Amino acid sequence: MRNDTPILVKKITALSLITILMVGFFWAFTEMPKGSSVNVNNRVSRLYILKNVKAATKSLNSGNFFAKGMKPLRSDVPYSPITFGKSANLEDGAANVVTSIVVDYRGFDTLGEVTVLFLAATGVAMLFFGKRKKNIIKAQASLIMSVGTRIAYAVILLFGIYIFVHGHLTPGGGFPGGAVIASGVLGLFLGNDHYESNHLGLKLFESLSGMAFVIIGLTGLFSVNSFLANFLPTGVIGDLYSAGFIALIYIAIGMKVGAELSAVVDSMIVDTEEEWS
Amino acid sequence: MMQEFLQNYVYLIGSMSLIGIGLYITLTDENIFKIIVGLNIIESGTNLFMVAIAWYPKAVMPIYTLTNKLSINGKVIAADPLPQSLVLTAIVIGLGTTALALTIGIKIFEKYGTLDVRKIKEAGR
Amino acid sequence: MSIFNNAALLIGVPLLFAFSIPLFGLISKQLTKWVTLLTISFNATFSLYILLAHKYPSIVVMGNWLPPFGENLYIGPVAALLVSLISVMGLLIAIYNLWSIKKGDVTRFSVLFLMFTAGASGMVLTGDIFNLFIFMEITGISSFALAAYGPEKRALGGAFKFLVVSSIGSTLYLLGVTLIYTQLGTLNIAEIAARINQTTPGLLTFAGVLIVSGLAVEAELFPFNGWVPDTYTGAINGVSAALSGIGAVSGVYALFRIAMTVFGKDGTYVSSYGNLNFMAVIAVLATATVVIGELSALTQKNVKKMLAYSSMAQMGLVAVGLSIGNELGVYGGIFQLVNHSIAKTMMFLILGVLVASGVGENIDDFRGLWKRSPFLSLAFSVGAFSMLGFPLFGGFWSKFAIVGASIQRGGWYDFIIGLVLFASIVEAFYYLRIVGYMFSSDSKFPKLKTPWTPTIPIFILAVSIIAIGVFPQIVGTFSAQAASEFTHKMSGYVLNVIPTIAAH
Amino acid sequence: MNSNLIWLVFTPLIGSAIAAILYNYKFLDRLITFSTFAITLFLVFGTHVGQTYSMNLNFMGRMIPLSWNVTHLSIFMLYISIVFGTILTFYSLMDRSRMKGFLLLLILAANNWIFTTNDMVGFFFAWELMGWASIVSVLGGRKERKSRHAALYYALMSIGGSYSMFFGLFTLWRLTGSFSISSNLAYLSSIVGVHPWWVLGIVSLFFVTFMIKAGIFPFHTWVPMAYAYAPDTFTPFLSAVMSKYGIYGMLLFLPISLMEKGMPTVFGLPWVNYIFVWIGVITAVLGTVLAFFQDDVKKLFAYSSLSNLGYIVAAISLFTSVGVTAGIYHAFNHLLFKGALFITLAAVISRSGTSKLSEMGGLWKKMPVTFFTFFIGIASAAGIPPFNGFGSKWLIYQSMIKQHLLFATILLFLASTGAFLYLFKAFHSIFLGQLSHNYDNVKEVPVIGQIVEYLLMFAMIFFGIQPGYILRPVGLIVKSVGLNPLAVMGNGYVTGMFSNVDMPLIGWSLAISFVFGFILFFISAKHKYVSQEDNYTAGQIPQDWGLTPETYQFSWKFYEPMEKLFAPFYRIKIDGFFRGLGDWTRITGSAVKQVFVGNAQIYTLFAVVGLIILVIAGWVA
Repeated sequence: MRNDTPILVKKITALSLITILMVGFFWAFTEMPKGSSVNVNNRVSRLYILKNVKAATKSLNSGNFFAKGMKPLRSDVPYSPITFGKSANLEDGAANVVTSIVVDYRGFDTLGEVTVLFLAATGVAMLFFGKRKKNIIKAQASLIMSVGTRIAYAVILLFGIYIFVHGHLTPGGGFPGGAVIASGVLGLFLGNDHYESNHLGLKLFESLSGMAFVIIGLTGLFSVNSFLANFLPTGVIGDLYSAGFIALIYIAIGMKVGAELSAVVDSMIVDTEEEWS
Repeated sequence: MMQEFLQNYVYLIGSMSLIGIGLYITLTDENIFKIIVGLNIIESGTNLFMVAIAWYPKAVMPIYTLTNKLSINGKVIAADPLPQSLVLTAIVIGLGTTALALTIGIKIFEKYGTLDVRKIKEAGR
Repeated sequence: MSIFNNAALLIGVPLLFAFSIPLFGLISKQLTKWVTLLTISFNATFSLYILLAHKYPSIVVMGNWLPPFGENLYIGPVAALLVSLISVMGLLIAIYNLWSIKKGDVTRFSVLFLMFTAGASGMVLTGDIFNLFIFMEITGISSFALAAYGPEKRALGGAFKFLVVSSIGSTLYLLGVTLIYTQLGTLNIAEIAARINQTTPGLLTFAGVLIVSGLAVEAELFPFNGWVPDTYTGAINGVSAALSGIGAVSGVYALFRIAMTVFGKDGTYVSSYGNLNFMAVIAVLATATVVIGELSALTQKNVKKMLAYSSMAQMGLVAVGLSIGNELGVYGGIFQLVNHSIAKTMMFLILGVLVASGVGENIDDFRGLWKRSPFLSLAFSVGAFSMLGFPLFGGFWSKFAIVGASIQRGGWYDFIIGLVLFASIVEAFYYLRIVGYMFSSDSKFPKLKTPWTPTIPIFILAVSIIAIGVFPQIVGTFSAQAASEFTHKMSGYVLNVIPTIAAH
Repeated sequence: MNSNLIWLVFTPLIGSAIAAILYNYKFLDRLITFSTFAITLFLVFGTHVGQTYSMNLNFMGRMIPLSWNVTHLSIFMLYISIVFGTILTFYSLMDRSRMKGFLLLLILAANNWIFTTNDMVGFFFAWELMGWASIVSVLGGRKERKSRHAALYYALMSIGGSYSMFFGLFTLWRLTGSFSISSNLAYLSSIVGVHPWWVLGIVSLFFVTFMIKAGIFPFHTWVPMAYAYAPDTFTPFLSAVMSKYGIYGMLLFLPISLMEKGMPTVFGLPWVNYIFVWIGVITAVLGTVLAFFQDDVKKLFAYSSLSNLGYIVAAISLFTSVGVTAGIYHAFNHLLFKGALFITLAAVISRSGTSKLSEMGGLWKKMPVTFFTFFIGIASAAGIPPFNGFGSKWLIYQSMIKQHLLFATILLFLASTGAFLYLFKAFHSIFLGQLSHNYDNVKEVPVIGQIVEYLLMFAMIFFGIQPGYILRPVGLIVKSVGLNPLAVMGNGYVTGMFSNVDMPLIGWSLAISFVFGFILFFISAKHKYVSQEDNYTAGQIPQDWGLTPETYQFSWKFYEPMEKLFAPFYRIKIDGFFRGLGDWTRITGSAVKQVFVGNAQIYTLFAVVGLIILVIAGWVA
């Protein structure tokens, strides 16, 4: 395959390769558990849903968790039924199990995820670094647009905050919340020809909220002796003030993601001129 | 029959088709931005695949509410929340990669003056 | 199982400072490079402390959820050695960056470089198969951005190629991880490793193929390594040094963690719970990489591109060593990894200093370099000799062990090592050609003025190559422990993470 | 446990480090090199047969024993190499060539290690060290471009050789689990009757290495290049000492052939040995034939070295008591006279500034001491009694004839005659004839050089008329490899199969005839020195018929008729094979490079194709 291969040859090659690949995939899928035979009880998620990881740990330490042949006995782990609004002081207080996994059980992943986004934003800003040119107005925004985006911005901001504050109760969380906030900023850019974001503010938000996440993690390390461990009481499941540090982390993430994506939008919209002199 | 097929294979077929389409675009289209779009489609396919393995017929959402019970007599009936959280992560990572790819694409257009992927190379290999 | 939770600082501290570097950047741009330097030096000190005070094997529990329920870091001999290697290399390149990165967005470059190092460390440390993906992406995204940094347009082309191929690779990896999750319902490497025989063979094979292909992109194995020459050539020299000295280390580590610990059978050479013996597959790919890399480098007139091809070929050699699968082979592979990392980093840094002082990248510009800059040309020769396996230089011992191991293994590995040795002769040809050019006396140009900041890392690296060559036990003791970890899957890895898994 | 053995290795290494630091101060560098050689010589005085030493090397967590063991052969080799090295480094104190002292010391360390070690790890390490240090040493020749090419060529051959040994030693390790040379040799000897082909395969892996290092027939192509373009002061070491490492290695492995009971034999020799005899003979003849026409004097003597090593290999391959004695004896003699010759050549080249025979001539008046040293050197090399080359060549012919290898013997005789021709050519072209005007201001070498030359002259005459001093230790070596040593009648006798030669007698008779010759020379008519062009024929001066000073030189087309005679030999280009291999590799490299086309899409395609191949492999498996 060379650079000057005719497009038709290329297409036929690609099609045949993809066909082979797809056949391979389907051949593999015939051995996968089918939709009706998926059993969450066989998976580690069962422990997350029933919030009995601590009990499982106890059973692991006493050597009862793994049966002969190293089969894990996940269904045998004792659990206590959880009732919304009643059960208190669970090992993890989030009503949204996805959130409890994202932030608590696998919080380290999320720290990495935040870092990835941070790095991507940093990379984007680094590549667009240079002297900022004046905004070239490509299309004049209409009056409705410019007024509407400004009004909508406040609502969108509020909605975003709502999403990440309620991350442990409802679907959503820091990332969607942050993305919603950034969409408001995008609206401002679209609606106002001479809009300039507050770079210092964005930077401060970004850095401080990121540091807050790590500091929360380090607090866990120094108080509970484990990085990213929950060091706050978990409260009653379903309350706004529950789930320990999950809300704190999601607030940090929300602010961080909002600031970061706004910064990305900013660097992509504003033209720059490189200077390497 | 049809229902069973749908339950078992529809998401898998969907995700595989997305991956195949994305791969096809990536392999044949010479425009950098279309290649990025292709990569994005592959990513969507992967994400769909991951969500698909979390779901099974009649699964409830994995969120405790007043009406939503996640387990009955010790048997969990909720959809698997772990792949969902993985998808959340994967989406964000895909977003980051895409943003960076777009940026590099813009810079390439600025410096090479072309978006043809075949022309982004130096002489003298 | 000993728990050493404070080692989470190896990830936590770089993250904290990476997030805060933009604030330091408000004070002064040049300060941010120092912040990076100090943070990585904290990492280097801490990891060397772990290595030398023998704080391993131990695990780091994240979020107070014990493995296999939560996420964990595993600090075994391999991880301890490689994290030290990565951090020390990062530290030395950071010292070089103090001098070399003056233009452009210094602040963000510092952030990306710091996270590149931390991400590679995390990739080596982590004990969770999905977390590995995250760290792969951290390393990946920071390296795309780093590779695109610089005034030259070829940097962008290289970064784009890296990005495209790497995205495909990570997608494949993710699919493979998902397939394994559907079978075992867990993401913990130790539990997967212990229970890998409870899966459906066909699906496992497919998952293994996907994962191996995905990781081979990072480990620079043919045919997944198309990005290597362009990216290494395009990036500025400090970044190329980091890519070959840090990025490739973590890539090859991840590949063999999966192939040997997850898919491996305890105490055997093979890793075949699926239908396919992945060690053999990797051996074939690695041999192809060595041969193709060396042959491509042979006629190369551009020294940087030559180093890039050579880098690829050296990673192939590392993979050949590790894929032999007996203890001596893994010993040789890890040793070669250390040697390659040190030597290639040094050579890229030297190239960077040379290019900055006006010497070109072409081999003709190296004529008579000995007269112009004796220190740099000597150091470059030291690196080249180490690559070639000159006795009294580090590379001798690793090549010795790899060849010994493959002959000890016998069978078709005799054939593989024959090809590898043929490729080594080719390698000798082009490296010695450069050395010969450097020591010829027909140069009309004046002496070079070498700034002292970048000479510190170059000097340290050159000295360490000779030190390893004279006293191979500096690395040898640790890589022997690493070899025993890699070859003994249960006692080396699984039982250190989940001690009660085989209680029955 | 004798720790002085390890100091034999470490002293040169320490000296090398110091010399490397003082590299810029050339004289200090040389002085340290010389004194380290001298110190090492003292250490060798304290070494005696039977000393052992062992230490453990931590290699991948398990201990690998490194052991040293002094045998008769090793102590002999140590003495001759270090004594010669000391003389050479003493000579190099005044020298201006770009030989690097610290590299020579590295080679010395390797030299001592190779000769005393009893484990293959140490042997291989030292072998590599020696090879690489000598490769780098070759780099500093006068003609930079050519010496670079020579070093590269040498390096590639050398690497090929060491990889071959790599394979061999690890195969042995796989079989026996031990790196010890003596126990592995014993193992090979014990199984040679059962699996002769296995043993042959393993031993030939080692022999390729040794043949490359010694420059034996199919692998001789690097020798002329490397010898000719190495620094002038390094070439003596390269030719005199370093070619003997290969011989040493062969001597280690040859005793196995005694046990080859199952092998078919030719003329009472195992066929492998028979082949090696012929390889030696071919090398000897080839070296001679190619040496005729060389215009570069160092290249000429490089081919001469080749030829002499052919003699040695032919002799030791017989593996009879006369053969081995003759081989080792000739190795010593070759070391002495070829060392002396190359040292004088270095002196001549440093004074005249050229190494082309056609540009020299008539230098004997300007450099008399060098002239006499050279004269005795070529007399030795040609095997003229009573100088030192005679006895060994004589023994070699005897050993060959005793095995009824008549044809081979005749070829060796012819080679010897040829040797006389080219040696005379060199002698005449450099020293006799008319002095070119370019060399009117040439002076004799400095005092240090003269001392060395007197010393070498003395040695060549002394060991020529007193061969017993060498034959006795050689006899011990022959005994230690399990053969009957030749009887040594006295210091002055070379004892052969058929007769004894009284060397002092020959010496005296030759000396007396020389005296007569001189008397005749002095009482004859006075002669007049004329310049080169002071000549005429039929009223024409040389310029009139188109002769320039160069073409009017004696050595211009010295053996033109013979050149035509042997022209077919010139067309056999063994190095063409290796060059072809190199070209082929380069073409393949350029083709393979096209894989990396620089298009992200195609790289993706590669990845996908790789994935598909793996999937299919998994499917099939």
